[in-house]
Amino acid sequence: MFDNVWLIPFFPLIGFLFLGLFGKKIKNEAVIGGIGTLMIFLSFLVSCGILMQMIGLPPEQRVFEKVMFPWIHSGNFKADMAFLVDPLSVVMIMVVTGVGSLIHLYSIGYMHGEEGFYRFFAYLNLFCMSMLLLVLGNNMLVMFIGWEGVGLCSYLLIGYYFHKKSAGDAAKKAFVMNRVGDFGFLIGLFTLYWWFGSNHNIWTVNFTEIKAASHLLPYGGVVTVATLCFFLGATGKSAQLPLFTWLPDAMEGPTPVSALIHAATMVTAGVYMIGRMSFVFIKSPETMMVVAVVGAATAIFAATIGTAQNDIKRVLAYSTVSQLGFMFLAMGVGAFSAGIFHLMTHAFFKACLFLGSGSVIHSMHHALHKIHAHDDAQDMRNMGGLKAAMPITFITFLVSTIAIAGIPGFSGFFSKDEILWMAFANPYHGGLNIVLWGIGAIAACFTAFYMFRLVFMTFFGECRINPKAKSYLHESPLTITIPLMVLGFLAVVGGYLGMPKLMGMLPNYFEHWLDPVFEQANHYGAKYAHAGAHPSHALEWGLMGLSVLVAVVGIGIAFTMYVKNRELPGKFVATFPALHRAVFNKWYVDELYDYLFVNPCKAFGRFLWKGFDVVVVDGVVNGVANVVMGFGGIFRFMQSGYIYNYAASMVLGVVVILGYYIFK
Amino acid sequence: MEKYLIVSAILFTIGTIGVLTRKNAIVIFMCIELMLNAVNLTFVAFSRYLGNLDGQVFVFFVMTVAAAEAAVGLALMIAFYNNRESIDADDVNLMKW
Amino acid sequence: METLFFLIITFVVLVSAILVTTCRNPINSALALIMTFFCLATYYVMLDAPFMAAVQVMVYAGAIMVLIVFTIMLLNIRVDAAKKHFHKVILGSILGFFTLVNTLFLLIKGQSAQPTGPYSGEIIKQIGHTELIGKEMFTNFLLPFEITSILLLVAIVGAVMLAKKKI
Amino acid sequence: MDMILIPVVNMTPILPEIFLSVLAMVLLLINVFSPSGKKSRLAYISFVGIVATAVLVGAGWGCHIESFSGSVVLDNFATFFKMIFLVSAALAVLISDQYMEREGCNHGELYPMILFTVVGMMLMASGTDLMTIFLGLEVMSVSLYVLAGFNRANRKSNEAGLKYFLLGAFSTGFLLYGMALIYGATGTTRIYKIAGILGQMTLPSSNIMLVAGMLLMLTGFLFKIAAAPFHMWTPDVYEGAPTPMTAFMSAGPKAAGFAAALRILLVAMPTLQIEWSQLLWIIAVLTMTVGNITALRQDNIKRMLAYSSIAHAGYCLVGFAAGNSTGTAGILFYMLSYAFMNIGAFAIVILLAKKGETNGDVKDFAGLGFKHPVLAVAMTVFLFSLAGMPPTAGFVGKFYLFSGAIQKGYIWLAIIGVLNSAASVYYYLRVTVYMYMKDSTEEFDWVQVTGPVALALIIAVAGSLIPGIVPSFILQFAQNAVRLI
Amino acid sequence: MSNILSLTTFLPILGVLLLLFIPKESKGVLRNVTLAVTVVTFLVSLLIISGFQTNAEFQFVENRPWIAAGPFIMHYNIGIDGISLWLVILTTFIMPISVLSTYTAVEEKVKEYMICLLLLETGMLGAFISLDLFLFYIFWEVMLIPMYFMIGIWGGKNKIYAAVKFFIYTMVGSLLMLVALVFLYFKGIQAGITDFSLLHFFSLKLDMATQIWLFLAFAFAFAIKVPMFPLHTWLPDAHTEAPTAGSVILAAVLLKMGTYGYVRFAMPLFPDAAHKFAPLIATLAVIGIIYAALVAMVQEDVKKLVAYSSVAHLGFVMLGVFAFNVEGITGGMLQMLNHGVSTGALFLIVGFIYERRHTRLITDFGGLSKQMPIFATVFMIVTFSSVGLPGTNGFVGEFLILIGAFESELRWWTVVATSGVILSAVYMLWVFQRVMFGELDNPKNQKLTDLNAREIAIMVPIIILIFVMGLYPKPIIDKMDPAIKKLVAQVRPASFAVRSAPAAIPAAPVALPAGHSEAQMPVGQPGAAPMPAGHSEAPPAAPTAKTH
Repeated sequence: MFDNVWLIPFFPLIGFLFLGLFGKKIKNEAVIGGIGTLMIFLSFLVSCGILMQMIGLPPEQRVFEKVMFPWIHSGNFKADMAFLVDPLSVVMIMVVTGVGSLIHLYSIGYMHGEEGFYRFFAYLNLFCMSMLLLVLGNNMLVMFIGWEGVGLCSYLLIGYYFHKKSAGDAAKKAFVMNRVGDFGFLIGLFTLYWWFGSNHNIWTVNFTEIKAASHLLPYGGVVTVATLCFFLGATGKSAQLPLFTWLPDAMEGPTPVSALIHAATMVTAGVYMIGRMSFVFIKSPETMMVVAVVGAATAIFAATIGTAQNDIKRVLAYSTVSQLGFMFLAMGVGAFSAGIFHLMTHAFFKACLFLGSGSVIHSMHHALHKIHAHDDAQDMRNMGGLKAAMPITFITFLVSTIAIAGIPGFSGFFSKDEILWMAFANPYHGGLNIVLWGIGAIAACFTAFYMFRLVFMTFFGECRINPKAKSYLHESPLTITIPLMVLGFLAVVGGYLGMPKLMGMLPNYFEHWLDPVFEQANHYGAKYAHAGAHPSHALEWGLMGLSVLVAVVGIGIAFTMYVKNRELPGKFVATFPALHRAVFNKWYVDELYDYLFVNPCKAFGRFLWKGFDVVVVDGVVNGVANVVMGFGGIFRFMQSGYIYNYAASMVLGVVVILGYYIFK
Repeated sequence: MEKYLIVSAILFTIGTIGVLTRKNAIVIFMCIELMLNAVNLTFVAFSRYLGNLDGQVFVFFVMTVAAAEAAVGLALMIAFYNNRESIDADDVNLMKW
Repeated sequence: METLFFLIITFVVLVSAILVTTCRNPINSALALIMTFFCLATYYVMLDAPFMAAVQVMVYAGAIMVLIVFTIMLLNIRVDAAKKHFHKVILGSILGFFTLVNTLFLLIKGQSAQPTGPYSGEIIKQIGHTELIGKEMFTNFLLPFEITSILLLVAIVGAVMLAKKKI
Repeated sequence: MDMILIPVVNMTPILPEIFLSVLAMVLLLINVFSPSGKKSRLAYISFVGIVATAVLVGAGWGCHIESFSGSVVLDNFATFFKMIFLVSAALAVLISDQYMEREGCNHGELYPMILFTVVGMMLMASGTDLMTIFLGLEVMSVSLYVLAGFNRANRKSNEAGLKYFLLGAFSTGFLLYGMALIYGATGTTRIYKIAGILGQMTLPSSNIMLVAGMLLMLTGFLFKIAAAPFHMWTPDVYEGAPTPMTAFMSAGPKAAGFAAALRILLVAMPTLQIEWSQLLWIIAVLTMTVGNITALRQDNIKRMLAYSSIAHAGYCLVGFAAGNSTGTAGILFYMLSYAFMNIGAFAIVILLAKKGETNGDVKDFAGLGFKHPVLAVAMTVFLFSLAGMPPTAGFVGKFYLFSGAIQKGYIWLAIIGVLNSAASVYYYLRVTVYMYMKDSTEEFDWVQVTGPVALALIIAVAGSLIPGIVPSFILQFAQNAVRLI
Repeated sequence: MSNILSLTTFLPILGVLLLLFIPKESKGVLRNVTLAVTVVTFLVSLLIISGFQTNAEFQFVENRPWIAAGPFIMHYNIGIDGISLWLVILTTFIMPISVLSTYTAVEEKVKEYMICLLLLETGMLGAFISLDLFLFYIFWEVMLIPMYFMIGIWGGKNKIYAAVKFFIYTMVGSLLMLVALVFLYFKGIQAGITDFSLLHFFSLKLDMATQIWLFLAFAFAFAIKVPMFPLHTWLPDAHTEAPTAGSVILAAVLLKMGTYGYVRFAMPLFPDAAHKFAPLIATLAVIGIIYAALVAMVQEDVKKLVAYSSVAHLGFVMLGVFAFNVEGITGGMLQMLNHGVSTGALFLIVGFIYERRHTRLITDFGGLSKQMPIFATVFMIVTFSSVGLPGTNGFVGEFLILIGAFESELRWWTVVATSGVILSAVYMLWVFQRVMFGELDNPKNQKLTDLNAREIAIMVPIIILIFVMGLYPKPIIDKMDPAIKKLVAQVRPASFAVRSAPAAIPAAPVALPAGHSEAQMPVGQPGAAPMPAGHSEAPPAAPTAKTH
């Protein structure tokens, strides 16, 4: 089965090529959607096969490399088109193909009647292929194909409604910000490659080879440089500070895209990348700290913004950013498997949330369309009381919200609590731990607050939609609800795969599964870990309780403000107008970037063009020509036409020549 | 011999100045003839001093040349005059720049 | 005696040369030029080159100057305009001055070849200048002599062609 | 009284000159008996005569015969240059007929005059006595004065003739004075003897009289070559003279000037090379620069080509300044190719002009490219050859000239040369710009290519292209020619 | 088979002769004949690939006496190695595409246009295959003429300025190179070299001062052609005014002459000087990358934008080439090919919309995706190829360049250059967005038709190449690898070995004598084993170290 790993990205590729080339001719949406979904589902089946086979192997044999064909071989540099199958990549392909299949299915219903239906599925398939390449690549370069490939698909899908300027802008912004990250990725790659090559004559970008040689890497120093660069790449892809602003804008894309790309899979690539290179990252305590701090900061920062948004998808987007922050926090504190675990659970519940919101929007949109109203179908202020009209959506949405809020028994609890605990108890960051934990806990509180705010504003209370449209609100079709139900189910049970040891009911399958991958990292980490930091079980229970408590507090506040006492938000805004404005406007980060980078760049470019290129550089060129021409004019007028002048010039020549030779 | 050379140099210079200052084409031509004569004097002086006659033969040819030039030159001037009613060198500036 | 004679001739030649370049009336210039030619002929005699003197008078003063004077008459050239071009004069004088300085300096400083030629004044007087010249011309310088024939032919044809009234 | 015994002389070296002179005289006679409308036959006869002379000259390749007690020599150097003169004369003859008929000139005397000019130039090239060279020069000059002023009815032509005459005669004064000084300093006018005498001098460059004589004489030749600052006559005379004569003047006499100067300096005065090559270095730079830069601002195409011809003299002076076999062979090659390309260019100018030499501005070429593609292509070939673009003869020539300078170590001279040639590209391109890139409503219906002009164009195009692609054989001739002097 | 290079090169000339006999009114015949000629040339050139042996030697060599006069001996000496092979193929590949692209673009003076195209092809091919310096120079200059006419006759509004500027600018550089060439030749004569053959000069050892001057002259000429900042201003003008096919050829092939010149001539002939100036050239290259990107960003004319993007791309090539290692140079070579394909394609794309709308101003467009979906797809693929998306050709070259440069001394330059990756995305995507996305609000755009069959036929081979070269560049790299290894060995002067040695041997002081021992090794001999940087262990070093 391992040998057939190439089939996993290959099926979506086929789907993409087929739909891309012939999709336009196919008029039947069911066929198009069916093909798209089938392809990714086939990949899912192959992935399952691989998972099964891998489960059957002893842990130390769970690594397999498959070289497809040599790609770039030049001088010392070698990169093949090759795949790496190990527990980590298996987790990822399962998530990608699993969630991907569901979202494909969902899209058939959601995208019904859209112009360029085939295009959507083609892009979606292409995305899946790229994402699978990303997670399956056995070297940084194949990973980078996927890395940029998903960026491309993200660009294409965000810009799906290309006739909207905002969509085009968002798409471009996403790609460019990702490119900033890619810059870091490349530099990191170069640094690592160069260091190994010039110091140890190991010229490689292959993960397994680097891993085998990773004992040669020093702690800190060049590793810090390289890993920080890689981390810059991760921040771009995973929308972390300071490169997070593209993700909320990316909500211009169709909702399934937001669910698949901007929640479940692509944005987690950064986390995956750190996990994949954990053995390098851990060698730099500085980087680990930076990762943790950035993760925590992003978590709280995005969460605050999420509290003030009215667009249902934007709230979810900030929530995603915030949750990704949690994952990075996990990575930064050395809790790699916890991070990956949260990645997985987050994929379930956030996909479910997005799809749920999509279902709501779909319904709203149809209803509004029927009455020819132009109200914003995504604005929560136009919703409310939808639970009656859309029960399935409501329930799955609620389940996922509970999961993300971190209420025990749901998947989000297990993963988030593991992260918070590790933030507190990790042996790496000393006094910073408490701060990290604190921030994480507050972010969790905010999360619970804004998520329930979302639920309350959407599904509870009286319906604020245009009354005429009210009767048209109805539950979405099966292609939409089935994925919702599956994901809702996973959002509940997914967490039991990685139950904390503490609870002791089930073994932590997930951590065991990933052990072979992160073993080495933990081993390196032990070199500089603080010994003796071994908090007691009681403390762990206590903290767990505390995190549940903050979640409940968050929910409580939301309930108070948006169900019980509706005037409160207005009062709050009236009391702190500046704060609200700042939060509502996303802390003005976009404006800051415009002011700091975008506008200066454009102005500088314009200056270079009009001021420098045309005036100075070309000015010199034309200036030389003009000076020569000017001399031409002077010489020309010396040619006066008078014989005596000509004769004088001759005599002058003779006199000067003679004089020089005679008197020299 | 040197005194002849010096005289010839002075004559040559006077001829040159004449060419540069006069505006009547015929006078200019006469000044050129003056220059040629100065050269002739040099030739003859050298010839006498060196004791070979090559220089004097040369002078003979120079005279021929002068005659030929005079013929052609004056013909040109007549042609010019026929067209322009002037023989002023300053009028010879239809073409310039 | 000879020196005195030389000085007188030199005085005359310089004055007439200057007159050539300064006379307003071209006819006067021409006459001055003829004077100069005569003086030069005198020099040639003093330099033991009587044949050259004769040719000088005949060709230059005779043929060429007649041609020039004839042309002046033919074209009925008026006196130069009263307005002098001073810049021309100044420019010409400066350049002339430097030409003179250069020439004089090089004549004085330069070394001529050693007088090794066979024809000293005595030999010339003994054999006769004309004969010697003729001999040179028809032996050593036969080719240039022949070329002059072509030159003169060219000049004649050219002059006729340019000056004839109606073609 | 002794009889003067006219010595028995070997006439071989001057056979072509004799032949041409006789031909010219015969033509003069034929002219007398030709009615005024039938002068074209003279052109054909002289063309055939020139071709025959070329055969005669060619037969002398490889000989080295001195004659007339050292007045003249037949060697490869002379032969090569004679070929250049004949080429330029042949082309000039071919393009004259149509022009003269159009301008309404009686051109019967034109062809003998051209032939006489060639005789003069040939004597300059093969003369080994200052007197021969001087008389050759005068034969050439006097004929050229006539040719420049040939179109008596045209004021510009009159003026050109007069200007050329006055300035030419003036420069003759300097040339002669130089020769007199050399005669005084060496006691002879024979080039080989001068070489011997200079060879015995311990330090010839310290003898001011000698150096000054050389310089003054050189200025005379530089005048003929049209080198700055003795170039000022060139544009005016070239503009005014009848176009075929301009073409002829730009190619033949220039080459003759080089021939004489090269022979005198290389044969007689190699010991003074430091002096003259220093001088020529500067003059080359001046000439190229003044020529090119002024040409940039010209609108009249004849005048532009005149300035360009000054610049080309400058390029040749680069090779001259180098004074080595590469550079001098370069001059030979270049003058030959220049004859083809420049006369070719003038031929096009002739075809395009209307009666009275109007329509001679660069802008009058507008639209020619697609109305008369063949003419335009030919013009383009000439212009690119003049600009020194491969694969034309102009390029190879320049390559050798500048290589000579580089070989000699005059890197900066070569650099200035190439920069100049880059600047020159502008004004050559300008013509192509008008021909191909500007539209015009002009139909060019008056343009008609007669047989002789067509033949001239074919020869000129071939001569500008073939030596650029396979230059070897001509270059070897040129090398041979300079090796033996 | 032995004359196949000559055949390829001069087939277009035969085509010209053929065209001369076709009346100029029958435009269709003229076009088809030209297309046929270029296609045949391309097919013939494919034979070259099949016959090409993968080794470092020059192959298909023809060596005939040509000029021998005075001190000069020139040969008609041609041949290709791995470096020139692909450039030849690129040229023959681009030509049919360019011809096809002019079927409707050029309606006037078709015959002359086709003749220019064919002459240009011969010039370009000749320059790539010449092994004789003089022959190279001839072809190098000959190329200018048809290109000049193409810009000048069939160009846009400001065509004359652009054409003349292009011509003279290039001419200045190449003439200085000519001087250097001759100087080099005379140096060679002193060393016993008797002709202009490039291979002989590879073994010529020059002192540093000479090398510097000669290198500067060569580098100047090539830098103009590349074009490198600040000698680039002719390019936007030329590109903007040139007709589509002209721009395509200019971008795809002519600019490569400059970089090829560095690789083939300037570097191996003057290795020490090349090393000395590597930082300077790298600096200019990097400035070019950033500068051109910034300027491209704010352009209003699509074509000008693409032109500036060329400057940036060629900056990458220069950076890679001056890394002096296999990766960098391979990357540079690949990037040359890539740039030829993708920027050529971009110009074709601009040509398509220009033909339809007769404007190139970005503001005149918007929302074209709706009207022209196939065009949008094609444009997008090419855009991303130009941006260097992995999986497309643009990535492979750019990546190898960067990694090669990073390995070399040019580490910090590389870091700056890598940021060009961001900027390229900015300007390319921005223009794509403004042209293709948004509302289709301009009424003139609403009547636009999508690509027709001919236009698709033009783009399909390019798109296939984009992906093939991006995903499986191995055949290309393999063919040029031996030649590049040889080149790296050639351009590796003794002084450089000293500097790179410390990296290889941990004990730094030991390395110095090691360098000395290598200094005596004959540099740049064809047979010298290629030694990757960092491999220069010198066993005798250790005992020497003990004496210290």
